[in-house]
Parts: sequence; structure tokens; C-alpha cells
Amino acid sequence: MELYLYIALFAPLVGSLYASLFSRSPKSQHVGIVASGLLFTSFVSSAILLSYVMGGHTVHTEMMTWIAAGDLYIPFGFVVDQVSVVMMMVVTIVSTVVHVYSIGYMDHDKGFNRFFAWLSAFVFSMMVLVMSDNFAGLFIGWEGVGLCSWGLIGFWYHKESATWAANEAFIMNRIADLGMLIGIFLIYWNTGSLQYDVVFAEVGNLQIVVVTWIGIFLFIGAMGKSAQFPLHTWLADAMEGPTPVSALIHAATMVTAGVYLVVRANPIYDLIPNVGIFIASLGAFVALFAASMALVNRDMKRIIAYSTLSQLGYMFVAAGLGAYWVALFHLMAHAFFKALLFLGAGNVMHAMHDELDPFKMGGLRKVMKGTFIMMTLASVALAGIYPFAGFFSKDLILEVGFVEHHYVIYTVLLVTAGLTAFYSFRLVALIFHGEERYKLFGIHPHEAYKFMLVAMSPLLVLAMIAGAFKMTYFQLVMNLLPATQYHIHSQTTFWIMTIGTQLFVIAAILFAYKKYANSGVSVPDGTSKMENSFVYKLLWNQYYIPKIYDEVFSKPYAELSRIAWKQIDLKIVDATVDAIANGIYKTGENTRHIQNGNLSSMLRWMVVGLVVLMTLAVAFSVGYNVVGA
Amino acid sequence: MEITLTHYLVLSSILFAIGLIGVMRRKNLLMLFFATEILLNATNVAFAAISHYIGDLSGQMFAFFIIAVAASEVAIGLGLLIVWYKRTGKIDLDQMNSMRG
Amino acid sequence: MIDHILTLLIFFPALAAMLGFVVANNSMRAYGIAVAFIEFALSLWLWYAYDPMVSGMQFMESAPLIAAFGINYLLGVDGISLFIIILSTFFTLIGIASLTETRRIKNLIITLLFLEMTMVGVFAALDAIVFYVFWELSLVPMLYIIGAWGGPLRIYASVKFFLYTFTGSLIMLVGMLFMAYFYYQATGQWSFSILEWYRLILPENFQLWLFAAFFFGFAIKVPMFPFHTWLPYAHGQAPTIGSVILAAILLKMGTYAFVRFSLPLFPDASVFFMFPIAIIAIIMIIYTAMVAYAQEDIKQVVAYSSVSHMGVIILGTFALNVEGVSGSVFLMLAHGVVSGALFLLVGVIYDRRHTKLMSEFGGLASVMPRYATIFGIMMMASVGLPLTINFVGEFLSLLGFYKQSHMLTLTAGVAIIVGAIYMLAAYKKMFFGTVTNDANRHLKDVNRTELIGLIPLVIVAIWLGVYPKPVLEPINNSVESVIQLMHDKAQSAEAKARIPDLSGKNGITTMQEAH
Amino acid sequence: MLEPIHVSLASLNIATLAPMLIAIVGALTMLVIDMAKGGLHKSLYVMISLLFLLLDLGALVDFGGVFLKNGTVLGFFDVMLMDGIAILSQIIIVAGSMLFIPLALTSKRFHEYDYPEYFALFLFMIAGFQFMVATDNLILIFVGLETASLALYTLIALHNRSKSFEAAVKYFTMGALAAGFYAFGSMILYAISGSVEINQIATILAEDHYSNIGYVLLSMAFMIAAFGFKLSMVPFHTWTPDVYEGSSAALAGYMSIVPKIAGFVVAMRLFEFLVHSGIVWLQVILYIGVVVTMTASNIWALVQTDVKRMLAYSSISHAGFVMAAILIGTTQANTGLFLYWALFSFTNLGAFTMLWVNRQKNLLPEQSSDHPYEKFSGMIKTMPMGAVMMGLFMLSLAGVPPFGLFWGKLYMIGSAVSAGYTVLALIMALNSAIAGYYYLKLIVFMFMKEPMVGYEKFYFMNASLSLKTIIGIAAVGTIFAVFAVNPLLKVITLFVYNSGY
Repeated sequence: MELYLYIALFAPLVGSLYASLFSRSPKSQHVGIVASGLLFTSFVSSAILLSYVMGGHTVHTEMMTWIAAGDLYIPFGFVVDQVSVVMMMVVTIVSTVVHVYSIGYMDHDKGFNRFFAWLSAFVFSMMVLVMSDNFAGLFIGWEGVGLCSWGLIGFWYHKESATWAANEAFIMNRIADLGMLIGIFLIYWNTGSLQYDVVFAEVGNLQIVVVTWIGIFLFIGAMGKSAQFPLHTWLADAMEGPTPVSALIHAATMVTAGVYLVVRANPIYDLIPNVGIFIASLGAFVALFAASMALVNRDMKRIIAYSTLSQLGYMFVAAGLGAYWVALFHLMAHAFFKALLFLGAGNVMHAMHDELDPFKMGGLRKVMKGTFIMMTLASVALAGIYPFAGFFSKDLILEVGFVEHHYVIYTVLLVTAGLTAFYSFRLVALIFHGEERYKLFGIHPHEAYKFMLVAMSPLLVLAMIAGAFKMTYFQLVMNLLPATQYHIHSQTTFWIMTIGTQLFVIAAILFAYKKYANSGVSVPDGTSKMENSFVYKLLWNQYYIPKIYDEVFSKPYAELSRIAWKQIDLKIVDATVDAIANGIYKTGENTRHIQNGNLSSMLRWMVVGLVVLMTLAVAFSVGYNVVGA
Repeated sequence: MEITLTHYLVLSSILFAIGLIGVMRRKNLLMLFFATEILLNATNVAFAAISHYIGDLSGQMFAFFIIAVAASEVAIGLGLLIVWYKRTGKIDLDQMNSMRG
Repeated sequence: MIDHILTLLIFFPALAAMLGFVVANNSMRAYGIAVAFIEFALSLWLWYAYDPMVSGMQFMESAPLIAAFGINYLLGVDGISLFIIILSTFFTLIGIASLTETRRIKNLIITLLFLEMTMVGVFAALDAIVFYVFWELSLVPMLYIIGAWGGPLRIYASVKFFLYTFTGSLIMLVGMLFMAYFYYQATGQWSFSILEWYRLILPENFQLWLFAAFFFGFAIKVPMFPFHTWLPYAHGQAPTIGSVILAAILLKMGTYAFVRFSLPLFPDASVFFMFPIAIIAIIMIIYTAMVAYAQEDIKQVVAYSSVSHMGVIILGTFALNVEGVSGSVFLMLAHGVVSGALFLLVGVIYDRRHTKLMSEFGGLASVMPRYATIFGIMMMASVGLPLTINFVGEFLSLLGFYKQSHMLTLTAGVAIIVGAIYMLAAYKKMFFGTVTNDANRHLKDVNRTELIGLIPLVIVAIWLGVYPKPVLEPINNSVESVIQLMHDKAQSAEAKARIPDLSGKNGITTMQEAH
Repeated sequence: MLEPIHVSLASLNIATLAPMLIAIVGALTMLVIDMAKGGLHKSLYVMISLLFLLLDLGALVDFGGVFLKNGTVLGFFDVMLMDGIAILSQIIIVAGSMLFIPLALTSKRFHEYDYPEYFALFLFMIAGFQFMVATDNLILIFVGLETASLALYTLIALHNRSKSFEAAVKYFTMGALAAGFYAFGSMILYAISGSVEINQIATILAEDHYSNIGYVLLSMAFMIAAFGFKLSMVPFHTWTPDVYEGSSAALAGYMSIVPKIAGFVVAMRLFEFLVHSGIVWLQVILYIGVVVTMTASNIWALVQTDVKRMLAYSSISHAGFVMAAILIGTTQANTGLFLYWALFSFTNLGAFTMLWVNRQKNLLPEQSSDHPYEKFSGMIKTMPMGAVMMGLFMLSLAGVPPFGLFWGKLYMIGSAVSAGYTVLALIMALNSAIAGYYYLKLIVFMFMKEPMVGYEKFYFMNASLSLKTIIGIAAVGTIFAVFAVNPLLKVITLFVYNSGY
């Protein structure tokens, strides 16, 4: 089985290296095919491993030593257990799909080969992240995905906005990584190891305050990667990258790494329920917060990104409340339908020549039937309509909130579910229904390549039927995660809740259709009453948070840096050194006239010297006598 | 009044002081040389006197040597002075400052 | 020959430099490469012959020099110095091989070979005075390199570099003399041997004063805030080769000296000064990173980033535990490789455009893709991405210091954020966007000569990031004996507590036993 | 009536006079040769001087052997005192002179070397210095001092330039004043102790428990003034730069070494017994004097525009540095003094010879002095070997290891440290750093600037085989000093320790 482990892990790396060999040459189809093929290999290996793990085994290997100093010992160790294998499956499925899809999507791009190098490298990093058997290995993957995310967001490096977004993403993630790093340090100095098994065995013996700090710092790391408030702004900006990237990295895999971390570290978070409640509360807040921003946004990809953010909030609610398996389940389901949604959006973008404003589209269902169906179904799944994947995973989270008696969280999530349905179908309605507003802009949309649609189909299927695997999945992960079943004891309550939620959601969908699927929709010009309302502006400007960050952090930092250089470094530190040197030199300049070359004054200096010496002699001897007497 | 050693020493000191003042004040090279001679001879007076009062000859020896040295000093000094005078036509100290700083 | 390999390593380049006066101008580069290559091969042989399991000094050589005053020609390497020696020979080779300078190349190569002698000498010396001799002597070739091949302000920069470091070293010299005097008082013998000094346990207040005296010499060399201002000038004005050697090797002398002298000689003082120095290190890390962010000149960015990284090294050194010190020694190597490579890279663009102002560039990624890639890799290494060489050192250094202080490490950890900020910003300014300056439109990508220098560095940066063990293990073993020595010598209760006791561990031999 | 004194020839121990006599005989020989046949070439006189100095040196080495076996030798009515430091300093004097005398063999003709009297005076001067150090009799010190000084004044003046005369007159006048100080100081000592021999004075004063402390201090004030002049301590230093500038580079280099060592030895004899007796006043004065001399002259050297003048100030600073040995007064410090001076001789010899090499006959209209810094700019390009040599000497002077002076500095600072003079040690170290600047300035000019058009031909104007040889010797001595230090230290320590210092 170790062989499959290594194949699953390194096949993407090989693909990446292969692609990077050609990264400077013009587009070559084979690069995409090889990379996709290798990813498929990886997927197959993962699948084999899955079946093996389902047989009740796990695979744990240690490839080689990485860092060993003092008592610290960090190997390149990999583990395939019930949790990681689920993640491996998600990662390899989505990335295989995205790879194949990208062959079509990046067809006309000059950086085709480079794209695949980065993309496969990302998958490799992600695999390292999920398969590592220790926190340091996790951190390698953690940073690796950050790097690839940087490279892919800024893939079109000639665009200022893209590179800016890339740097923003990297730096914000770094802020969180610091927290993660500190968490790792705490773990090491308190348990003496970074291996999961050792740490989790040891963590119960630690003081609770230490565990709390560990939990907090690790979660700070998770907040960055999963773009939780207040480190969320990068995710929306990251949409500057090519759409397959958004599908893979910023929807399905990388952003869920934070959730994975919390799930993985469940023995730690189990000990600190207070931190868990904080996580859950933050998750609930982010769910609502992000959904609210999605309501008014006019950028197709950003809407989906906010939706992702919102769904991450859901996952954190589940993880925070101790329902780790639920979180992981939603993670999986979400990966499928959200990736699908993004890829669909990619098709639309292609059709619309990179136009992102849904108000400028409309009526596309006629020309893009396949995409229309896929996106609609994905949105249905996202909204959580029975029997699609979202229903099983999302409703479960609501139930968890209810069962754990966190009614505020429950209410927030319920409202968010409605909002989710509304903005999802606002988008669908604006893109595919109503009048063909794009004609105003002289665009001639066309459907994407057929193989791209075919490539997307596995995701469609999974988005539809993933819920059916719920019990299988539960059986699998209960070996590793707390196997709590969340049942609402009263059947009546259960049915009222479930049906009520469904009705609420459907109502939201219908409202969205009513408002946006008619022919009266026009491109907003900023004059309508709604657009000038305070709430709209607040949401439109993302609660002014990017602006605040710019004003409070970026600009002062730049200004402070300038002051540090020009005022402190040059004018104080360096000037002091120069002043000492100049002072010495000036003293020389100012006193050299003592040597004026005149013999008389030279003689006088000698006599003065003598007189001074004599005076001192007399003074001293008088003093000596006085003291002596 | 008996002349004691102190008187000699005071005389010597006064002479020395005169010499010092001369060295400091004189701008004429020749007068400067005179002043240095006064300095040396002031010492001679003291040496001779001390030698006499403590009954030891080395003081007088010292004085003789000083006289000899002073004589050769004058020889050198006058030589330099003459050359200087021939080159510049002056023996004024204030003219002598081509090197400074 | 293996018994005198260190002597050979030190004086072979010097001898070759002498003979180099005879070589004709147009063949000088080949000669230089040949000599540097032989020297590098010798240093690899040293590594091969080195026994990584022995923690003490190996290849020791001793000859009386000024016996009457206890000065001996005493050489030896342990895991701490071995790799810095190899780094020196490696960078001399790379520097000469990728040399693009054409003016008075003969003088330049001869100077570089002399410089190599001093560099190897510093790290191989086990006698304080021999150490000091090479330490000071290294200033001279660097002075000449900056002053003769540098930019418009080269004279100011070189004189500042020389005088600043010279002043610090002289204070250090007084400290060394004191140390020798204490040894004399204790034993009745003069000795400047570091290993002999290790056996001396000094009263704490003496330690504090001596630590301070040594500190001046080391801190200016490192350079530590606020003694760092010579560095931007030196780097800004120095030719590429000068900056490369300066950043890669010469700065390491200071940090190396901390490990070699300050820690084992003054364990109590090291503990006493740990927090003040950590605060200075943090200022170095954050403040200089900010200054780097404000720079307009790419070379200055790299220069200030050096100071920032040196802060992490200092922090690791003063973690006073095996993890931290090993990490800081490893980071010395890592920073050498990475900053050396970055300076080489800056040199590449400078050779083409004769400017280093970032505003002159932009969009280079499309004009010079290979250049952008290598720069990107090195930038990521500099930022400390895992699986690159810098990460191992940074991680261990910070990890080590975390044992001593939570808050300070948290603050120092900001390094990974601010480091990313200035580096990414600089990279964006230079490489991203569209080409706006016509002068950049037809720049040639890196050529073969330049690749000869850059490719090995890329390989090393990744190889040692993925598999640091061959280097880290000997370092670790030697550091363990240093830490054990410190623990044994420490007198104050706090020092005993702060410095871990490793005597329970297997395979630890203290300095004395190994000696 | 005085009783006739019977003196046996053996007890006179005439041999103690041998070294000086050899020099004097040499001088007379040359005068005789000149009388017999005039117009002979200077090389003859150079070689004759060298031969006699060699004999002189041989005699001294012989005395060294005797000293190591039998200890201090007294002679000639116990006026001559051949102790360790006398022998050591004489060796330095004679060896230094031997290295300087070949500098007369320049390729350009200089007026003074045409006179055989020049060489005769040179040897007389050496004899004077030898007398000065080989006695503790104040009279003989005075006579030796004046003999040497008067000869030196003349040598300076013989250079036959307007500036030389000015220098000679200044030196002479101030020297006469200093002689007056010396005489008066001696007189006071004689008055309170009734003796003119330093060791007797020391004994008498000690027996007396320094009851006349006021007078002792007064006499010391005069003595410090007198020797301050000789050793060019601030503020008695004012003659130094002018005299160096006025004399030829060769003679200036000579003056920076030989007269000073003679001065140091006398200062050691005169001051150290008082320092050891715990006369705080003297310690304080010396401390201040040392620090001020070192620092002030360094600062003034910074602003010089002429290399020779810079070297003049630098040698003041070095002298101040070495004066610290007298303040510290331990065997280690005194050993350091001799070691330092021996090493300094080599380096300074080289530096001044380099100046001498590029000395031109006549100044260009825009030149204000013989050796402005600009003259050296870009030297590496036109005369690489010369530039490397000069750079080497500058580095050595700055105290960059492993060149000669570093070891001297190391040992001196080490002795300060051992004697507990921590602050002094730091000041000494920091002064080296300040000094680094002006030495570096010359290196900067030589290595980092472009050559001045029209000056190239002066670089090597005056070079000749003998000058190059001297530079070579100096360079070898400077570079390989590290190997000489150990034997030197051993010998010097032996001599100094056995002389009771």
C-alpha cells in the first residue's frame, strides 16, 4: 500500500516538474494531458487506498528524516487514515476534473504550460498537507499551497490587480501562518514532538491553559487559510486568478485546509470546548457576514467566493461544536458543488469574453444549455434542497447547532441558508434568464468545449448524490473522529425543522427568480433607490473593510517604513555615526591653528606647558602637605 | 647680611624667569638666542652655588659642561642665523611661518 | 596531507594569488576559476574526511607562533565551522566563475583569492589572536573591492565599512587581551587558545564586561542594530562580487564568533544579556524589514533584508539551546546561499541596465522569464518557505527561542510577515505588470556565465531545504557539546535553568573530552 | 687642596666606551679622508659609515652577551652604565641608523650628501645618542643629548632648502629652550639630593621619604617639559610637523625613530622610579600626557594634506602610545616599548623611504608641499608594487594584523590590561581606530582614485637600488614580523627584566 501512497503523493509533483520543463515553450497540448493523466493516477491510487482504509487499515510510512536538531525530530512521514483519505479523494477528484477542464479553459493562453506546472504543484502541496503525519509536514503543505496560490492568483502577472491580489493573499496567509507556527512551537515544547499520534496522546496530560493557547494559535493559522474574519478579504480578491484556480484552490481544497486542521486536531479541540464555541460563533458570523456581501455583489466570481466563505463558516460551526465528521462531510460535499459552480462560471466567462457582471448577461440558457443545467443544479445543491448533497451536509450542521442548544447559532445559520438560496439563484437568474442584455455589449456567447462539460460531469454527479454516502462515510471516519450522531429527539421537531427549512429556502429561491428572472432587469447605473441606501452601500463596499485595512494597515505601514528609512535610519542612526566621525574631524580642523607655524607661539606653548606642569606640581605638593599634616 | 644659598637660587630663578620671558617675547632671532643663553647661565649660577654649599664638585662640573654646550650651541645657532639672514634678509620670527597646520 | 589540510586550505589561495601576478590578464579568469575550484574541492575533501559523529575539534594543527605571549598557530574545525568554510570556498568559486566585471580583472581575482584566505582562516582559527588576524585582514581586500570597483560613493562606503568594523574589532581585541590576562592569572600561563579559554570559569561581573567588549566587535560585523548603517552603503556601492561575498560570508563572521566565543566563554553573561539582545534582534528583524520595504533600490532591499535575517540568526544563537543554536548556525549557511544568490541576481540586471532602481523596471517576467524564475525561487527561499534552505534555519531558530520567551518569539515571528511584504512588493515592482520602460523591452535573459553561478545556488537552496541532515547533523553534534559546556560552566541559577543539561543524552562528549 | 685620585686603568673599564668611540672614530676617519682627497663620491662615505656602524653593532652585541652573563657593567668612573636597556636601545639606534644611511644613495643628487661632513655629523649624532642612553649621570645625558641634537640641527639645515633652514631654526631654538629646562630640572634635583646620578638620587629621595616632594615635583615638571619636547608630547610637540616637513624624508623618518628611543630610555630611567614610588602626581600627569598626545595628534593628523606632515603627527601619536609604557611601568610594558619601537622602526622606515623615493627635486608651481596626497592618487595603476608596499606600511601603522606594528600594539595594550589600566587600554585601542582613518586616506588615494596627469613621473623619481633594498627589508620586516616577535620578546624581556625595569 505504501506504493500507492507514494504514487498518490508524488504523481502530481511529477506532473508539475514535467510541465515546468516546458514552461518557457509555447503551448503544448501534451503537457496538459500528461499532467491530467498523472493526476488521474493519483486519484486512482487514492481510491485504492480508500478501499484499503475502508477495510479498517491505515497506512503510515516514514520516508526520510527532514529536520533533526536537539530533541526535535521531524521526518517526512505520511499517514493515510480515515480522515486523510477522505481529503485525498476530494482533492484528487476535484483536481483531476479541474485539470482536464483547464486544458480547454486555458486553450488560448500563452502560459498554458506554466499554468499546469503551478496547478500540479498545488495539488502536490495539498496532498502533503493532508497526508502528513506531523504538524511540520502539514506546515510544509500549508505554505506550499500558499505559494501556489500566490503563483496562480497572480498567474496573469501583467495585470496589476492580479499581482496585487496574489501578494495580498500571500501576506494575509503569512499573518495566520505565524499563529500556526507559534502553535507548533507550543506543541513541541510541551509535548516534545510534532507527530500527530504522540501529540494527541500527550495532549491530555497538559495544563488546560496550554492546550487552550495551542488551540487558539492553530486556529489563527486556520483562519488565514480558510479566510475567516478578519483575514477574509484576500479570498474575494483572489478571484483575479484563472477560474479553474478559483474552483480548485479557492473553493474546493486550499481554503478548506483550515477546517481540515481543526478536524485533524480534534483531540486538542475536544479538550477546550470554550475555544470550540468561539470557533463556532466566528463561523456563524462569517457565514452570515459573507452571505450578506454576496447579496449585492455584481461580480459573478466574487459572489461565488463569498458563498464559499459563507460555507466555510458553516464548516467551522460544525467543527467548533465538536461535530468534526459533519464538518468534514460538508467540506466534501461543498467541494463538489462549489467547484462545479466555479467551473460553470468559467464557461460563462469564456462565453462572455471575461465579462463578470451578471447584469450584463441574461438569457444565456439558450446558448449554453449544459452550463445552465450544471450551474442550476450546483446552486440547488448549495441551497441545500433535498436530495442534493447540500441538504445532507448543511441541514446536518443546522441540526448540530440545535442539538447542542446553540440556538443563536442555529438561527443565524438558518437565516444564512435563506440568503444563500437567494443570492445563488439571483446569480442563476441574472445569467441564464431574462432578456439577453449581453447583446447591448456586442458579445456573441458560445458554449464551452464539450470535453470540458464532460469533465465537469463527475462533479455534477457527486453534487447530486454525495448525500447518499453519508452513512458509509460516517462508518469510515468514526474510527478516528468522535462518533457523535446528532439526532433531534423529538420526531415532530425534526420534521418541522426539516420541512420548514426546505420551505424557507424554496421561498428564497422563488423570490430571487421573481426579482431577477424577468425582463425588467437592466444594468444598474447607480441611480436606483436601493443602490443609494446605506445598507446597500455598506454591503457593496464589503463593510468598508478593505478600505479600512488599506487606511489602517497598508498605508501607515508604508508611511512608517518610509519614516523608518528616511528619518530614523538615515537621519538618526547613520547620522549619529557620521556625526561622531565628523566631530572628530572638525575638532582637528578647528584646533589645527594651534600649529600656526610661528616660532614665537611655539615657544610660548612650551612655556605654557611648563607653567601648567609647575602649577600642578605646586598645587599637588601643597595638597600633599595638607593631607600629610 | 650674609649671602646664603637661597639668595643664589633666587637669583638663578629670576634670571631663568627673565630668560623665559625673553624667549616668549622676543621676535628677533638674535635676541632669542641671548634669552636662551640667559636660561642656561641662570642654571650655571645655581649649580656653582649649590656645589659650593654642599661641597660637591659635580655641580661645578655640570656648570662647565653647560658652558661648553652653550658655546657650541651659539656656534650652530649663529651659523643658522647667518644662512637664514643671507637667504631672506630678515631675522624676524614672524616671517618664519611657511609651514603650518 | 590530511593532517595539514586546514593550513593548506588557508594558504593555498594566498599562494596562488601571489603566483597570479605572473598570469597574463586575459587568462586570469581561468586561473582564478581553477584555483577556486581546487580550493573548493579541497574543502569538500575536508567534509568527506570529517567525522560527523565527533562533536569536538578535528584536523587540529598547532605550532607555536609567539610562545612567550601564549599565541599559537592553532587550527581546527568542528561542525559549526566546517560548513561555513565550505560555504566560503563555494562562494569564491561561484563568484569568480560568474564574474562579469571586466575592469582590472587581474587585481580583482588576486584580491578575491586573498580574501578567501582570510575567510577560511577566520573560521578555522582556534587561537583568538590568529582569529583576530584573519578577522581584521579580511577587511583589507573587501575595502579594496568596494573602493576600487564600486559605485559613485564607493570611497565613502569603503572607508566607512573599514573604520566602523575596525573600531569594533579593536574593542574586541582589548577584550581578548583581558581574557588572556585572566587566563594568565588563573594558570600562570599566557594563552590565547579558545579551547583553553573554554575551561576558564569567570566571575559573573567579569563575564558581563568581557561579553560587552566582544559584543562590540561582533555586533558591528553582523551588523546588529544600531550598528548596521555601514552595510547599506557597502552593499549599495560594492560591485556584485563584493556584495555577494560580503553578505554570504563576511557577515557570518560576526554570528559565528558569537557561537564560538560569547556563548561558551560567558554562559552567565549570555543568559544575562539574552533578553536585551533578543530585543535588539527583534528590532533588527522588524525595523530593517520596514526600511527594506521603503527602499527604491533593489540592492538596498536585499541589503536590508540581510540585516533582518541576521536578526533571526542572533535570536537563534541566544536561544541557548541546541535547537536554536543549531538553527542559527544552519541559518548562517542558508542566508549565505540565499542572499549571495540574490546579490548575484541583482548583479545580472545591473549589468544590463546599469541601474538598480526598481522604478526603472517592471514587467521583467515576460522579458526575462528564466531570470524571473530564479529570482522567484530565491525570493521564496528568502521569505522562508518550507523545503527551502532558509526555512530550516528560521524554524529552528524561532523554535529554539520560543523556549526562552513566548512574547518575544511571537514578536520576532513577525519576520515571516514583514519579510514577505518587502520581498513580494519588490518582486512585483520588478517583474510583474507590463513593460513600460523601453530600455527593458529587449533585455537578454540570463546567460551561461550567470547560470553557472546561479544554478548551483538554486540546487543547494532546495537540496538543503529538503534534506538538511548531512549538514544539520554535524552542526547539531557540535552545538550539543557547546551547550553542554555552557551548562557545566554556568554559575547563576538562572543560567543553569535557561541552558539545558544534555548530559543525560547518549553520545555527547564535551569539548574537553574531545580535546 | 684636593687629594690626588689614583685610578687604575682596569677599574675605568674603558671598554664601556667602545661603542661610542667606534662611532666617533668613524666620524673622524671620514673627515681625515676628506682632507686627504676631496670630492669623493657619497657612496664611499655611506659605506664607511655602514662599516663603522657594523663594528659598533658588533661591539654592542658583544656587550649584550656580557650583560647576559655578568649583568650590568659600569665603567669610566661609574659614569657609563651598560645595562640591558642601554644595550637594547643602542642596538635599535645603531641598527636603525644603518638602515637609514643607505638612503643617501638616491638617484637624484641632493646637496647635503656631497659633504663628507654630513656623514661625520651623522656618526657624531649616533655617538651622542649612545652616550645619552648608556648612562644614568645627568651630566652625561645632557652632553649626549646636546651632541646629538646639535649635529641633528646641522643635518637638517644641510638639506639646503628654505624650509629646511626654517625647520632647523625652529628646532634649534626650541631645543635650546628644552636644554634650559633640562638643566634647570637637573639643578633642582642636584639641590635636593646633592647628586647627579639618577640611581643615587632615587636612593636619597627614598631614604628621605620624599620630604621635599614639592621640589621633586618641580624638577619633574621641568624634566617632563624637556623630555616632552624630545619625545614630542603635546603641547611640546609643535616643532615636530614643521621639522619633519622641512627635512628630507629620509632624515624625517630617522628622526621619528632614533632620537625618540634615546628619549624613551632616559625617560624610563628618570620617571619610573618615581612612578614606582607611588607619586600620584606623576602618574596623573603621564596619564594625561599620554592620552592627550595620542588623541590630539591623531586628530590633527586627520586634517593634514601632506603625507609627510601626516606621518609626522602619526609618529607623535605612536610616541604617545609608547609613553604609556612608562606610565604603566611593568616589565611587560617596558618590554612592549622596545618591541613596539623595533617593529615601528621597520614600518616607519619603509613608509618614509617610500616618500623619499617619490621625492622630486623641485616643486611644481601648484604644489604647496613635497608629498601631497594627490601625488599618490591612482598609484596602483602606474606603479603597482610601490602602491602595494606603501599600502602595506600604512596598514601596519594602522595596526592591521598580521603586519609588524599590530604585534607591538597587541603587546602594549596587553600590558596596559595586565596592569589594570583598562580605560587606558580602551583609549589606546580607540586611538588606533581614529588613526586608521588617515592611513586609510592614503590607501584610498593610491588604490581607488584615478592618477593625476603629470605626476606619474615623480612616483619613482628618486629610486635607486639601495632605496629599493631598504624598502624590501622594511617590507619583509613588516610582513613577517610575526615570526620575529617571539625571539624579540624573549631577548627583550631578558634584557629589560635583568636591568630592573
